[in-house]
Amino acid sequence: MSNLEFGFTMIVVGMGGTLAVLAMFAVVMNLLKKIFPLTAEKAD
Amino acid sequence: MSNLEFGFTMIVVGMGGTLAVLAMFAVVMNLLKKIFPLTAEKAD
Amino acid sequence: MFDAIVNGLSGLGAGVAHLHWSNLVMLAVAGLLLYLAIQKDVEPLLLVPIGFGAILVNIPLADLMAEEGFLRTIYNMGVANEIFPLLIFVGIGAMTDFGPLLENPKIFLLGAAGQFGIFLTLGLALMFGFSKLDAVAIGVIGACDGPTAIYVSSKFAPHLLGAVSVAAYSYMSLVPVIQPPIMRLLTTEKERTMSMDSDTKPASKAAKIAFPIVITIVGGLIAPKGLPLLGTVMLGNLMRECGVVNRLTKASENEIANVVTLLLGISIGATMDGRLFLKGQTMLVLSFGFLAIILDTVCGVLFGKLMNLFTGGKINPLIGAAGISAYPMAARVAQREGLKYNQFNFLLMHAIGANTGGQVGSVMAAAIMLSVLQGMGIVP
Amino acid sequence: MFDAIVNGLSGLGAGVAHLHWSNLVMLAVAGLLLYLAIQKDVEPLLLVPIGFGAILVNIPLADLMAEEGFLRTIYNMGVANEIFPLLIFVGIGAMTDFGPLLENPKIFLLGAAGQFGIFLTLGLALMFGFSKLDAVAIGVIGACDGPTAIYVSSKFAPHLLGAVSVAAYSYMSLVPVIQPPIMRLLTTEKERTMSMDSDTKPASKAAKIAFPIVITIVGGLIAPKGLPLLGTVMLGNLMRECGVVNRLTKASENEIANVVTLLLGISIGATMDGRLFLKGQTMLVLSFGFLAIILDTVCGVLFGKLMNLFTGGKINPLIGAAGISAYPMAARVAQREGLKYNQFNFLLMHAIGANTGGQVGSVMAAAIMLSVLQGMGIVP
Repeated sequence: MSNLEFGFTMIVVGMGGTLAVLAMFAVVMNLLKKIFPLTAEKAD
Repeated sequence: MSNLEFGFTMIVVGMGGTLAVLAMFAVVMNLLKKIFPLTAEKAD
Repeated sequence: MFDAIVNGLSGLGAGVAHLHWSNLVMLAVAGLLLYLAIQKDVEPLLLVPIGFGAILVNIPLADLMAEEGFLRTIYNMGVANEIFPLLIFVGIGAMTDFGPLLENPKIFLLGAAGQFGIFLTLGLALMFGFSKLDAVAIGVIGACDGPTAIYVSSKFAPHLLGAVSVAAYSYMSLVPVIQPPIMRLLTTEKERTMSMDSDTKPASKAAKIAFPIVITIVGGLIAPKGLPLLGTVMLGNLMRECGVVNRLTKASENEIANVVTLLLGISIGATMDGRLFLKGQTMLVLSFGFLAIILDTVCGVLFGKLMNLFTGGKINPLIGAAGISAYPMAARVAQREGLKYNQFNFLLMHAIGANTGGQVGSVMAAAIMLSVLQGMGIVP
Repeated sequence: MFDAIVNGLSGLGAGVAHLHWSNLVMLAVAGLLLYLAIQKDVEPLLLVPIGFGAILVNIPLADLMAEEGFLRTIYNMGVANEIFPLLIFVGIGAMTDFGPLLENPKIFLLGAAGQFGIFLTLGLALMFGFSKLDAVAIGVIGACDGPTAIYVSSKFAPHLLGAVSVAAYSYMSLVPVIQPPIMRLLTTEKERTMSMDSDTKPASKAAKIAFPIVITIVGGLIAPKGLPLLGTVMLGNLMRECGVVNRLTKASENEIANVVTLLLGISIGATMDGRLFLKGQTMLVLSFGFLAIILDTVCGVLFGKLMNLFTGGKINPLIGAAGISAYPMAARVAQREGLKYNQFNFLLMHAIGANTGGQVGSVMAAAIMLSVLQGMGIVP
């Protein structure tokens, strides 16, 4: 693979991938907050 | 050595050996208490 | 160009595609271990790292236990060469006070009886078709002592290390649940209410210092193959009792023990790759381990009754249950049961004597097992 | 006899005779690093050992990095196998509170934008003729995170390890100097004075415990090759949040982190042998690294503006600059800049959220890079 092609791929997949994964993490975190809400804590 | 023979040996030697060694340790400890009695301590 | 991007993307998500059902089961098992540790306080110092290690090793394609994986590196650093459990033993020796045992040395015998489950279970495992060395590793769960179990199984049956360690640590914390019914079943009300006199003579400081040295030499000469275990416990104890190396004693109890516990825990978790761990064998190992601890307790209590008979009523058989190594849980159980039937019954010091005797007992039982294996020519 | 004495004496002082000009330059560089660390407080915990390691390795004939040299031994112990940076990550995870991030999860996106400099710099380095793996190692300086940079460069471009690490750590402490002008240039006065509301809901303890576990599994499945980095940070964080293994958490933050930082530092310094280090290439690496951090900041702030637009004015773009991983410097910079333009503007918690998001972001960026490299077949 040429360096140009490699660099382009890395920029697209890398930036896009990081953004996508962290967006997914944000969704996961919102889910976690729904599943384990703050009020449930006191019931423990 | 067959597994049967091995198992039997282990049970006899293992249990007997552990008991014998710990009995010996008990004797050793009684000896230690004789050799280093509590009163000798104050002389230290 | 498009191909390159597709290839690149194929690197992401390949993990999901390679998920094996056994990985999913193990992620659930790891979650259970973490739940037990965090919510139920079951040996958290070990089970949190073990559970997390089990998560890591069940993510496909990460290859953390492959030749150059970082979990393999840690495993090779201290589990493959058995250094980690031995270093933990130095810390255990440094934390153990053999004073109550030295006060009443005959209690030492209870520490032997509490190990009988090891050998009985070993025999049973052989009957169920396990190989000799696998049976040894299974039996050693009955030592009810984490480092001993890890040492023996990592040496002779590394493929069982995960199951044996998890069994050893989780059953150890189940001792307060497992033991009481057995204790009640095997003793009469009269036996349980027995008081034990405390007119025994405490040991001098010199005797306490001489103890680890002499035991190391005598025990080492009898069962040389177990000297790593016995020697490290006794080194820690010597440092504790001699009183002149507090820096080293503290380091053994804290810095060394903490660092090693963390690394040991994740290494053990790392052996729990679903594809290797989920076998009928593993369930059998866990069941036999449970049995071993029951047998330990049965033998301990029965031996306590026997000693009670021979000493003319000087031994409360309840403390026989403390002869297993699980320290200090087993001693606390004996004390609590004694109090239930006689509120003026303070068995704790005697039970702690039996319990520390059980610690030495479990080490010596393993040592004897190793030396006998060598004597028979089964291991080099 | 006389000859023998002369020969013997020739052993002393041979070092001076073998001094290469590059060694002298590096001794000066080492002096500069020590000056920055000691006088200017630039990451002293790393730069003091690095500087001293660089002195040691530039003494001719000592051969400390030869096959059996002691610096080589330390290097092989933990840098060659990447264990040191991973152990430091356990400590970082144990010190990081992801609470502010959990309060406002959308801030996580800023942690992604703050990594864009990695990939843009990688592309630039390729255009300047660097090989693929060298470009990867140069780009990763933009992760602005020491252990990640060390892990990636020691794995793929060990000959650049010294330059990459020194760049990563020194630029990290230059963040308070590099970022503010960029932040002012890219934002309007109105944007900078914006307050952010804090009516977000804090996360429960259970959510905080679940966070490291779930992120490890999800992130690991997506980018398995980065699991060593992600898994160790999250292990540390799980130990912190679960609250039942304080001994291990403390050991990770203190004993382990301190010992490893010292050994890691001198090992990195030891890669700075003048004959290998002083190349035009090294200067390019240092320049590209600087650029990477500028690009991170630019992308972070611009992305902050974008988010501000989409959320209808709920995000102050200044906290976008905190999306880079340099923790907690970047968060403090954002807070300080915000206060300059509006003295009632408390951006700190939001900035810390973005900053911890940047820590996870830098790890995930590296993880994605590694997995994509593997997907493309560039690394096995």
